[in-house]
Amino acid sequence: MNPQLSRRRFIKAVIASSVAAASNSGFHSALAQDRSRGAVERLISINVNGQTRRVDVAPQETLAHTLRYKLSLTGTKIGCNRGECGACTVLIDGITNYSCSTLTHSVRTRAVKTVEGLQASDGTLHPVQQAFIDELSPQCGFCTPGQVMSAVALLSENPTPTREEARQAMSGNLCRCGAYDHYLNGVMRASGQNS
Amino acid sequence: MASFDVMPDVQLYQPVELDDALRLAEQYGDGGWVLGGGQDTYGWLKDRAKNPQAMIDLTGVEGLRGIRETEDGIEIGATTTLREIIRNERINSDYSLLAQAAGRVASPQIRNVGTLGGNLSQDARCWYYRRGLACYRAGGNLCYADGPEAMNREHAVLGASRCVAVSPSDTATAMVALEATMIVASTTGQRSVAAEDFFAGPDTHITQMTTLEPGEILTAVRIPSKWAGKRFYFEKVADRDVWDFALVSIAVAMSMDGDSIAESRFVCGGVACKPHRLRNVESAVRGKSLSDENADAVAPLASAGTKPLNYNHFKLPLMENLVRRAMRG
Amino acid sequence: MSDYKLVGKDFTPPDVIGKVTGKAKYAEDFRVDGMVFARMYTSPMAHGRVTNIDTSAAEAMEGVIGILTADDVPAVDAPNAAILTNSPAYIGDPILAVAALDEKTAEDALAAIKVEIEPLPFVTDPLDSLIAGGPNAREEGNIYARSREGSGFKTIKWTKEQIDEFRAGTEPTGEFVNEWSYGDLDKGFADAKVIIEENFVTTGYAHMSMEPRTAMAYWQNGTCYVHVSAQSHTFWMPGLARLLGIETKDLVMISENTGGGFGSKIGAYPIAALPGYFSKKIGRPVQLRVTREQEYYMGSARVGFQGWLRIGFRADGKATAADLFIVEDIGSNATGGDASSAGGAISMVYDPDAMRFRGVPVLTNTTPRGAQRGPGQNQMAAVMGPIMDKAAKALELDPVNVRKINAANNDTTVNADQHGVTSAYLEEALTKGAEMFNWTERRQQPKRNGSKVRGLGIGQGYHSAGATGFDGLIRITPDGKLHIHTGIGNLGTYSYASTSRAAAEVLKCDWENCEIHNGNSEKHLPWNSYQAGSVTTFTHTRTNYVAAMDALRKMKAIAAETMGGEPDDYDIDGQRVFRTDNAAQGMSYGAIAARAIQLGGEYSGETYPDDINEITQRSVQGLAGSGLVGVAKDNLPQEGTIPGLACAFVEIELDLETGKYDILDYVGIAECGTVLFPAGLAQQMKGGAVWGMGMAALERHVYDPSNGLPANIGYHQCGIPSYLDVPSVTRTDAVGIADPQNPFGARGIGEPAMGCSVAALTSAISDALDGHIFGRTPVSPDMIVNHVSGRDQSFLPLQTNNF
Amino acid sequence: MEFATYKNDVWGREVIRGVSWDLLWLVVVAAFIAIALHAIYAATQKRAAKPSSEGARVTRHDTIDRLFHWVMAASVFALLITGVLPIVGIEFAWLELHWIAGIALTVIVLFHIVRAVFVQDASEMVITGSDLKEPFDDAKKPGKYSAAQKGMHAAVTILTLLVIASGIVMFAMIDTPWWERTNSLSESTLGLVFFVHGISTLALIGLICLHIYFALRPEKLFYTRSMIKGWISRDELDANHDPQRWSPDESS
Repeated sequence: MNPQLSRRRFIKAVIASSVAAASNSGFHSALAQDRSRGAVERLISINVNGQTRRVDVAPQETLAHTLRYKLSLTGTKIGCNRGECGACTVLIDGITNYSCSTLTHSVRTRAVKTVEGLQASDGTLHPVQQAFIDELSPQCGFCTPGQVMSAVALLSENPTPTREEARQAMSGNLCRCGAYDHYLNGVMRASGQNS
Repeated sequence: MASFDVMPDVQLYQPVELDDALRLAEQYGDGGWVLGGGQDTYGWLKDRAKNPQAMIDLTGVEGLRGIRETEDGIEIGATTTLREIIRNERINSDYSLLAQAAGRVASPQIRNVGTLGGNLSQDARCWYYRRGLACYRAGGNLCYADGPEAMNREHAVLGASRCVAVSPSDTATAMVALEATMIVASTTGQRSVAAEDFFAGPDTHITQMTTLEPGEILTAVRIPSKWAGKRFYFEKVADRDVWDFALVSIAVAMSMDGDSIAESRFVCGGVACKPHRLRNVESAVRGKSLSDENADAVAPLASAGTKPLNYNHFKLPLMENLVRRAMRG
Repeated sequence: MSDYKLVGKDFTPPDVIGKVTGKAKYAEDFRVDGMVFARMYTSPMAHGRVTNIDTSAAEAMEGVIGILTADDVPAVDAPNAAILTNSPAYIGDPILAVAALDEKTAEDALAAIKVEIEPLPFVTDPLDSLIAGGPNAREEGNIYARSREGSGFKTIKWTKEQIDEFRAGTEPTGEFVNEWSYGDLDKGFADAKVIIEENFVTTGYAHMSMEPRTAMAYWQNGTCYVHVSAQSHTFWMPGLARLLGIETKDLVMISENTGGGFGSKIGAYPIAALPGYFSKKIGRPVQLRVTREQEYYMGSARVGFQGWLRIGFRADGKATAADLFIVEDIGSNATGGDASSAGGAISMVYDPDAMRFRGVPVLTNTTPRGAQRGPGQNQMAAVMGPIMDKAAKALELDPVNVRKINAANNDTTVNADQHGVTSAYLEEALTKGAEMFNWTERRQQPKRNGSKVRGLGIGQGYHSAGATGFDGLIRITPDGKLHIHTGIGNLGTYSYASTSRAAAEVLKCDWENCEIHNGNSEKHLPWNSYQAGSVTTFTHTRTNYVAAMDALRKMKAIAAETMGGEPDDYDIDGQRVFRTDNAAQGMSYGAIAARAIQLGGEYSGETYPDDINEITQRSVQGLAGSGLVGVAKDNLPQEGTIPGLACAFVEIELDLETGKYDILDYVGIAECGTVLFPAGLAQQMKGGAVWGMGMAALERHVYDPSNGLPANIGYHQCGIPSYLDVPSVTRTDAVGIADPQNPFGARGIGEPAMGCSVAALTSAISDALDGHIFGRTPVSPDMIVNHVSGRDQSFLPLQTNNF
Repeated sequence: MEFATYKNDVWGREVIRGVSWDLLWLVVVAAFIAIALHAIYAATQKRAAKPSSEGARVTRHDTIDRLFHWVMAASVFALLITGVLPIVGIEFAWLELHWIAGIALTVIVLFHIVRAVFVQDASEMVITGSDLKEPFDDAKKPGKYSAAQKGMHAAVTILTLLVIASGIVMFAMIDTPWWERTNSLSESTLGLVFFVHGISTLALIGLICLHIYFALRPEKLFYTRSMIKGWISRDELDANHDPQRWSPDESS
């Protein structure tokens, strides 16, 4: 027998079966009064790469989806969409996040930085980007934007990491080509500690 | 089978007051999904294997976050991130066991947003269950992971009852070892429950990992001063050193009386559906010193009462070895 | 030969910048007006027959644009993969697709579609199919043998006794379908002092490239534009055109960047044609984003082996005879023979006096298989690592020396016909590696420290590394720039760029003055080989060389025609053509190009050699009149196998109590002739090392035999090595002796870079465990813990696709 | 309302999972409505004089049969408590208790079958044509068991056998001290077994409610007493039974 019903669930089932099922639409129609309790609106502003962008965001939408599909910031890649590869890594208030596993609504009051936001206004590459070029860090490049963002976050917090610290900090980014060594070389170079 | 990949329709609430969150949890009951860092949420939803009506995001509730001193130890808010725990001075100096365990969770990005509450109450990782199959744990009427040919390397060797999934949480073992107390709130009030009783096995809660009822929210974890600064041992053996869950892990807290162990807590992860206390080891080591000889003497007790499945009998020597390592000087 | 200006020097490939800034576009990053999003419904059943599809509810949904089923696309003969199928043969086989205005709606529609499938018998382990009474993975049979004489289904069953004997480690006596041999096997074994006999398993596993195989297509005026994730480019086009039922002239293929392939995207795969058919049906551009799980299903996988090997060695360590038998797990489709290649690898790397290969490729209802980095060679490398150590121990020889005495050299002969090699210096590689690694000193160090024990391993890798007969196409424009057109895919090895430099080297052009054209067939690309199999370097330094030589000939001819004298009176440098006897008299490349346009004919590509491929011909036609065109087919002489070789030395510290090990040091030495691009070579050697580490320790297919479900469908379960599972520093170097059959002496290295790594690791694990041979990849911590604690392993001998 | 719940099997095909436990509510409510209606109906009827329980006594149930009844009742209640409470959300480790009680029930039922067939007069419980007329003819009195009792017994027998049979199949699907679970049934068959187990349980719950109700009704209480003490009085016998059809010996 399946104890799939807890007490509350059982009582709910009773109500549902004796009256009428409280349908999804029923919940939605009750939204207006829920707003005060934190129900989200669709049209929101988010701060991406220093710019405030107005965008229509579904409640369940992930940041990776918003960036790629709504804001055309396709530098952020979706490798697995499950937080298992790191290709979608972006910075939120300076900290690395998997944007595939972050709700866009949760970054309304925070600063999002993607790989597109690293270059200076005159086009100068971020030191991490330059170092990754100099060390020929990327291979296929699909994981690279995520690797760049993890390295940027590390160096902003710890400008001269040891190689082991860099390895730990970068460890949430997979690279199927196996370019880890060259990425670490890039991080060390970007920190001014030439490998 | 569709291999779904994007978030389906689901309502989102981002309350800023705990009371609102509790009312929402009550209102939605089973259809509500309480959200911390979300790292064990979005996969379920994207797969459409779980279909809640609403997500209740707790991360905006200020009171649920942070690490505070209490009269007897510390209190950690449920939405405190693992990152904050790993970096907290007090935890590192007095409860390094927890910092170590939290430091071995998943990957940096997941630790950056993953919350203590979420890590403690995360769902089982049995691959059959995660595929969305209607097994016992999903309300069905059989276990796919315990068939004659089932692939169950990562499953339970202890405490199975129909379901053979294991507790995947790294911090859970540490919390049981530290004799933490969970603070659980609902619209009808607050209760506190010992960490050991917070986690639930399939014999009583086959569809849940904890004793949390729908409508209840884990708000904080209190760690008593009893074990502050004591001797700790943590080790997690996993295939990969990032992302992967423990094949077997161990969290040990020992209070020493001179050279000998006055009291201890040995807790294994990855072997049962909840953190598994090695009580026979605990009583065997009482009064003993840390040494290779004593380690070898008590290690075999670790696997007492185990019942391996097709592919997981390696967990028995592994449990013994981890106890051995904890007991070395 | 060290006076090259470009060859052997590092440079920044032009696409790197886009990769670090996020501007590099992959198939999924393109958007066109009116584009809709497609999603696939894939088979939930390991083997079955679709009996009914009800899409009515989905079609009624708002935002759903259309549905594509197997009836809308061409059928193919089993066991080849179809674009969509009504006869699924593995879990994940695509059955239909839905297009909608957005991805969520497409998935909502999928959830509303009802597909009824009648189940058929299925099997996930080849031996379970081979045994009498066992199920067949396909209704047509359980074997699909491909050979030159003809390919086809067969049904082969072994008796239970034969299976049991095979499991017990004795020579298989069951029926097989492939065989080749050379030399006198009996004499070889009679000459041997030590004979080693082992059975082994190398479990197949998924490629899992970072970029799922997304494709997007639309039609304009009868031309199909396809954005696709492809590891080759022009080599893809005939196959893709065939899949789409069009001619290559009606196809524009765009593949600017590709997020990894590793063999899984060499040639056009069926799903790449799905958006083309869908777009035609609904009249809108269609993008199909493949999910990670689907990428596991249809993203190809390594062929698994269940095998048996007997190999004999003379007292001095020389291999005298090898007898190899392999049951191949070829998944639900059929692929080229990994097993035969494995035999070929033995004949190359260990060069026994006599050898026999026998094999039987068995279909299973697991994901389709294809080439994966060193297909066959690297499975064999993994098996041979500890076997060579066992031989060394039995012969009381140093493990390096046993490998050296057998190492591939210029006299090595390979395969059944025992043909020669272009050149080979594996002994030199071993010497160099042993020195860099301090092999001799390390062997003296204590092994045991508490629960930890050190293990040293040596590995060798091989793959044939070159092809001929492809085309080169370059152009010099009146602005003096050298344009190198390349149809090589951009996979991330940068060989599209490093081989392009061969043309610049010949024409003595500054690299800053060169422009590479690639990634889009509208950019007039020549017929080039696949970007795989370690072939690009050898093959396309040659094509670019012949194209550049063609341009050089034409430049001299134009100079002679313009300034008098004979072409031979002219030479080039500084991007000028000038008289050898009077350097002041000459023309800039720009002027030559302008003159070529005036002269027309072959100079500006109005005419071209008739032996070039039709794709190259059209590209030349497109470029005609825009400058001086150099175009030629690679007809340079070539004889023998072109070997890519590598060796690796590794030290691990294995914890007997946890079964985990750390890799303390790794040295990989490439033997690939002249080094074309040092940083790129290091990348390949290090990336290959990581792949070897994954194969040795982590990656495998796991299937539940009772229902056919795959356990490892995502990145998490597949266990791709992370930063923390590989050493922080890997050291690499190269032998660097030029190959005589390449104008620059270069050969490829991509696959051997991995083979040497997996072999070194299996060797080191065995060394740490006092010579114990698991005879299996991967070796996971549970296996080590079981072995150390004296427990049986959880699986049957030779069982595969299991934990 | 659905009678069954469904799920997807391992290959995504819809199969039956088991009974819809929403029916539990329906059964409980239906039983109470039936009881209430009967109680109201009974209250409106003119009450016949209650026969005296004094005087001579006849044996209705032997000790062994009474023991059987109560052991069975205990095991049924144990089964219901361990089986149903977790479903309504009262969580405890129920599974072991449930199958132990299940074994007890099976054994006792087997005993009863053997005794009923070989020792007792099984025909006492067989429903005959005259039983069917009995409720409509005040003049007709039953033998040892009334038509209602026989009907109740027949229904309970069938349901109990169903619940036992399906329970034994389910028993093979869990680990016990004697065997490892087999997972040998197809999912649809297993679902059907769960359905049978569940639906018979629900029906039993309803019948047991009625059974207890009637057992506690004042005019039937003497039967309950007989199930405890074994006897009924001669007066009770005469008032309720046809001596032609049932003539037990006087007891002490």
